[in-house]
Amino acid sequence: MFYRESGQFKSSYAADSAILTIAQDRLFIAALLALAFVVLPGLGSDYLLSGILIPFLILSLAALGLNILTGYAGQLSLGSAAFMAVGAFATYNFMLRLPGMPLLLAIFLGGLSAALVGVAFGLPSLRIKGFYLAVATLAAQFFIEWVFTKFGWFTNYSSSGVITAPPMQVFGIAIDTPASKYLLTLSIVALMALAAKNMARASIGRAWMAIRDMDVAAEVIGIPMLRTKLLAFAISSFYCGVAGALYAFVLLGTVDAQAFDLHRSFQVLFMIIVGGVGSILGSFLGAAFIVLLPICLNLLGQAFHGAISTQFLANLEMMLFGGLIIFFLIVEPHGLARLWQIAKEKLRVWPFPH
Amino acid sequence: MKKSAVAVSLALLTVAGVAQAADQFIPIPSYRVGAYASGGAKFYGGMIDYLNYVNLKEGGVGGVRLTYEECETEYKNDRGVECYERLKAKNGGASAFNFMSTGITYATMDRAEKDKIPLMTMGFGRADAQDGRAFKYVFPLITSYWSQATAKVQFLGQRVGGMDKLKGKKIVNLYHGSAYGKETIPVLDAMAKKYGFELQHVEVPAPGTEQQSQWLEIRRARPDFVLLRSWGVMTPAALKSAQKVGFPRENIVANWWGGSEEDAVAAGDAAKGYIAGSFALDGKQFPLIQNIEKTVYGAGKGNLSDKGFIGTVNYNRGVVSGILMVEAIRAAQKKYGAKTLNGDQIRWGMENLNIDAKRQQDLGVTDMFPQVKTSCQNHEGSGYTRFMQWDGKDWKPVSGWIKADTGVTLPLIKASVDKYSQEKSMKLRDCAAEK
Amino acid sequence: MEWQFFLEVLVGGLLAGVMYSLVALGFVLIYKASGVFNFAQGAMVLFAALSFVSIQAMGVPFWIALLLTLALMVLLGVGIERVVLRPLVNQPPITLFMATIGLSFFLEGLAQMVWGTDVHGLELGIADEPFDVGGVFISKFDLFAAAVGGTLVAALALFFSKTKLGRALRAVADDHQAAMSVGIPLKHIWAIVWGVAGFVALVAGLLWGSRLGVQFALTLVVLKALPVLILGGFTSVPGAIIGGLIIGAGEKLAEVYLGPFVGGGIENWFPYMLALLFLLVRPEGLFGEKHIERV
Amino acid sequence: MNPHRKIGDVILQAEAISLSFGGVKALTNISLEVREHEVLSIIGPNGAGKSSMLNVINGVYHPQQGRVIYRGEARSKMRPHEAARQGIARTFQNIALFKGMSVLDNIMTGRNLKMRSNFIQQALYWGRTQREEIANREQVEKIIDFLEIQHIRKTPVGRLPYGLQKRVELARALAAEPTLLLLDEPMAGMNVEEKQDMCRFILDVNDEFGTTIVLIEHDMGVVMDISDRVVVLDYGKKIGDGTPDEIRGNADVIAAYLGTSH
Repeated sequence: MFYRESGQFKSSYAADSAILTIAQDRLFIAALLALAFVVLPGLGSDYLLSGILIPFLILSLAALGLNILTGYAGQLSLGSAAFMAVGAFATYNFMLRLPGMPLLLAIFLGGLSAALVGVAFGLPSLRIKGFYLAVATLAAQFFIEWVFTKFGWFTNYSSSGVITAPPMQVFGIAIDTPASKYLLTLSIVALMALAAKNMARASIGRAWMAIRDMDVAAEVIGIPMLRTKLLAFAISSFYCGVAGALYAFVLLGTVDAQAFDLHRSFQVLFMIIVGGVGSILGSFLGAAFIVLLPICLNLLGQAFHGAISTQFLANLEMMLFGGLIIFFLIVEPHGLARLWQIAKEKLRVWPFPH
Repeated sequence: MKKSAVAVSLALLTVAGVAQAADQFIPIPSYRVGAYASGGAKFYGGMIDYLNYVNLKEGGVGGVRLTYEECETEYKNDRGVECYERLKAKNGGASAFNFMSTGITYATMDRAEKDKIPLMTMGFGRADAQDGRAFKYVFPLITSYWSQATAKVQFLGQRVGGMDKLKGKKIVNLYHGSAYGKETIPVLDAMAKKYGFELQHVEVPAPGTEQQSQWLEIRRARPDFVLLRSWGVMTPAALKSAQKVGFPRENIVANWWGGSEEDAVAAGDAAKGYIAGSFALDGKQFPLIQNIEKTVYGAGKGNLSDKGFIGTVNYNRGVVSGILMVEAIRAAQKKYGAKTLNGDQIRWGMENLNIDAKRQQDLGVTDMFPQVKTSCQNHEGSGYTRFMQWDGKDWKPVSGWIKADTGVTLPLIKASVDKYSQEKSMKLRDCAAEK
Repeated sequence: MEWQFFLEVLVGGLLAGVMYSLVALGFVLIYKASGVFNFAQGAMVLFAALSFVSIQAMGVPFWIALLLTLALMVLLGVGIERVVLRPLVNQPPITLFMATIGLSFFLEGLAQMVWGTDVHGLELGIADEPFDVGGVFISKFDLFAAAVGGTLVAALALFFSKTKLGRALRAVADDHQAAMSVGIPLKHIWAIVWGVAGFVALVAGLLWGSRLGVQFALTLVVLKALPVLILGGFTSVPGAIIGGLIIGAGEKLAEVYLGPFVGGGIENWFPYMLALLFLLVRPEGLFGEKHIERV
Repeated sequence: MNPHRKIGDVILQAEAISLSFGGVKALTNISLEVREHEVLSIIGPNGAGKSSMLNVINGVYHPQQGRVIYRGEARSKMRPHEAARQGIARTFQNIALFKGMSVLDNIMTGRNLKMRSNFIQQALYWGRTQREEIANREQVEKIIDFLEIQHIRKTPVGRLPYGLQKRVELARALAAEPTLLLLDEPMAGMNVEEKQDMCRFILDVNDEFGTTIVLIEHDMGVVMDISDRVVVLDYGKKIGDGTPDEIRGNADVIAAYLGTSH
């Protein structure tokens, strides 16, 4: 009833290709942004900000990166965490070795380094496809992890192989409270999400999807395979690299290469599959699902504290987590983003059933 | 639905209200699922049992009841951070965290410093953190990785009949291919230089399920001893591979991560004779352990799902962790009074621990772990390690408590602390001024 | 002396490769018949091994415990088909892949909930003392494992090529319609394949379990199987074994002879790089079916 | 008559093309010419090598022997996207639309070559990118009007019936504003009405835009109606080349179509 597009006419192609074409959607997003940027930093507890929202946002960014590569360009990758690691370690070294380098520039350069490495490991994608490529990206995962563990230079010869974030500031503002860290993360993630959405609806996005859906036809229509695929690898890795830098600097502060192990790569992959392959929104929904669900289950489990053995509960949580993934896939194989879309379509015609 | 939710929260509130008199909250960031669950379940079981024991026996510490809440970390850094944030301000504020994970400890160090909550890294974590001037809120109590590494070499010295006999001997350091595994390389190098033995580092790629090539290399190198710096599944895999190439297990010495029943049992017969370091002895011979079984399990409040695990290595480690936690609270109460204390006050308590022989006897844990005396600068408080041998069924001590070679560790700690404080652009605490 | 050492590394690598093949085989079976990349294979290995030792710990004799576990694994296979796969039939491969990831969480939780988190030792009664063949040490246990692996592969290869059911299974991979025309309902075939994969998981679980102890880390052996899988091709049973031999020997030789130049510890990524280089030449793997694109 | 209809010079020459797949010969020593503005049909029984010929022309396959000269330039090993850049567009025998995208996006993809903004500009979606998107959208809307598919603009192509999908594929090819358009069985599987529509579109394209068209078709009636010239292939060999009338009288062709081999 309230969610209607009747009476909202688009009078230009620009309006028709806008990100949000319905006024109610624009209102909703505006409210969400206001909540995220204004209300939460003021009212959110430390736990909410740095225990839940910051990791959620950072992993959303990584999922976004992988979604560009896998969801849009159709190149399955199991090496996202490796590119996150490159971003983190590169950022650390830029800040360490070039004193006075601004944090944002260092993060940007970190992302760029990840992009370069991504391109190198993207080259085989020209010949190798599908699960073969996925397993081949594992080469990147293990190799990069090994490099950062093996060569002390990357960690400034730290005896324990960890890198530690120096004091951080952006435009003279110290980034040292949960709220300031949250705002920094949120700003970067929001801007990069917007950029991703823009690319997705412009010619590069169409080129990626074309290659994903039918590579031969895409090439025949004039899309250069090599450049388009490598661009997807580069941009995807850039996103992952920035996410990695934020993960190391803003979320943890001190990190070793094992924080970016294969499990992290899988975690990011779960996010986009559960959230929705080829959907910007899906990256966020998936990250929310994968990050928040175990926490919710654990909190729920605590309610039974004392009544049931903690051992039993902890394993039950894990089973439920797996079971829910399967359940959601059966309900909607195209991910949570599609569910959201269906819900919106239903809402549009509500209260009529069709 | 809503109604029942309200009812539940009301019930929870009243329960909390009853216990409100004065509580001291101890967060339990446990791991009971996943790869390390077998150790985690016993360790945190032991810790929780000790807290309950203190509550049942003495009604808490100085009349202040101990409360706790668990949070599942799955041994993952991000989950650990979430648990830290979840529990740090609960129920009047967290006393101290013991994550039993180097990774999570690193990930929460900055936060703990800011929130003024101590991190107990008993036996693990950052070795240089024993310098309390740089790491005010980190406590690698009893023994750090570096201390253990020097103790291992000294133990080998005892085996060959004196440190001077190590000269010319060949030792392989077989380490886990990770930051954790590489951590003791500089210390061992320094020991090799000091005592003139030949040292070869061999890396096992993580997680260490396959060690064929490494052990073939070892067989070719024909070392006198292998120092094992292992982790999880790497331990049994190493022992099995050693058997395969015919390397005597009694010449393999691991650090304490390889020294629980889980590590040895998994390797079956291949583990017989193998030696590992320890900072908390296993067994039920200690009066305290017997009392816990009687009191806590007698009251039906035991945390373990299987009573049979009482007295296992990991269980006893958990109890020791509980003891150190409670003793820190006691010490802090002496200074600040018997009331709910905040993390910074507990930190003071942890910096002023003094668990001497007398105290150990009172607690009923004589010789279960070395005496601990901490200070502002010394957050380790002991540095002793003891070595145990697996006889196929049980761990048997084969050495006394061996003190760390501080002549080797201290300069390394100093160098590392200097670099750390420089990277963080921070100033060291002045311990003399804090008295 | 040096050639002896070389031989030892080579033989050790080949035998280790067979152990990898055992795990890879489970993947191949399921991928071949249902096009599913079964991420839960590691969890199945853990589940099988843990069930076996736990049943044995109750005092059940070896062979009966083995049969009971086998029954359990087949039951599990049927259950997976019924609850997870059937509702997802005709979904894109990535969705099915994700479903198996969910499955692996479920199985890992289930295994530890039912049988506990404790680590168990497992002795198959083959003492792992080395064999001395002219100065070259060969592990008895590894020989035994290789024999088991070889038998299994031979049996499966025969099964696929000689029996009606096996041919039907092969047909499923190519064409679901064709399989139906053989007269075996698709769902039965899937249940059977998952059951057989469960059996392979049990064998792998027992052999790996007696090597590493039966514990959660058994799920990690999958990492060793993946490069074998790429190299051998996702759909080839002999490919799994040949791939295993190449990867096993390749990684050990590389670790011993190339490792020292870069500081060692290269065994984790080397097999993947090897497989990657290999794929650049043959994108469909050693024995994978070549896919010619037609437009 | 429309001035464009006047058939011009040869723009594409295939010279002695031979192509085989692992020993199986698909094309043997085939030469043919395509003239500007003409409609050339390639016919022949199944497996005659018709699609292979199109694939050789736009670089999907690379022949083992022979060469293709396009606008006076001989090329070897040209990639399909380079062919597209030179103004060759095509449709496929088995529809090759981008299934995950809407009709509009599919057709917009045909305009990708016309867009010059780089990915950074696109990420900002400002200035050039926005101007380009709108300008190209206008062009695409013209094609949508032309092919009468306005009502399905926002529909995902996977949900469309076969006939409409074929039309969308044609739209995508037209969006590239090709000088040479290759159509692989554009009317296969259509009913009579749909075929009539499609014939009309093809002739209109040829008329209005002066586009040269090479098409493969099985329906002889259609072929004879709309073609300026017809090339006949059989077992990878050329057996006829001429106007529809000439082909109708060609003995080899009659034998191939009516002969005992089929």
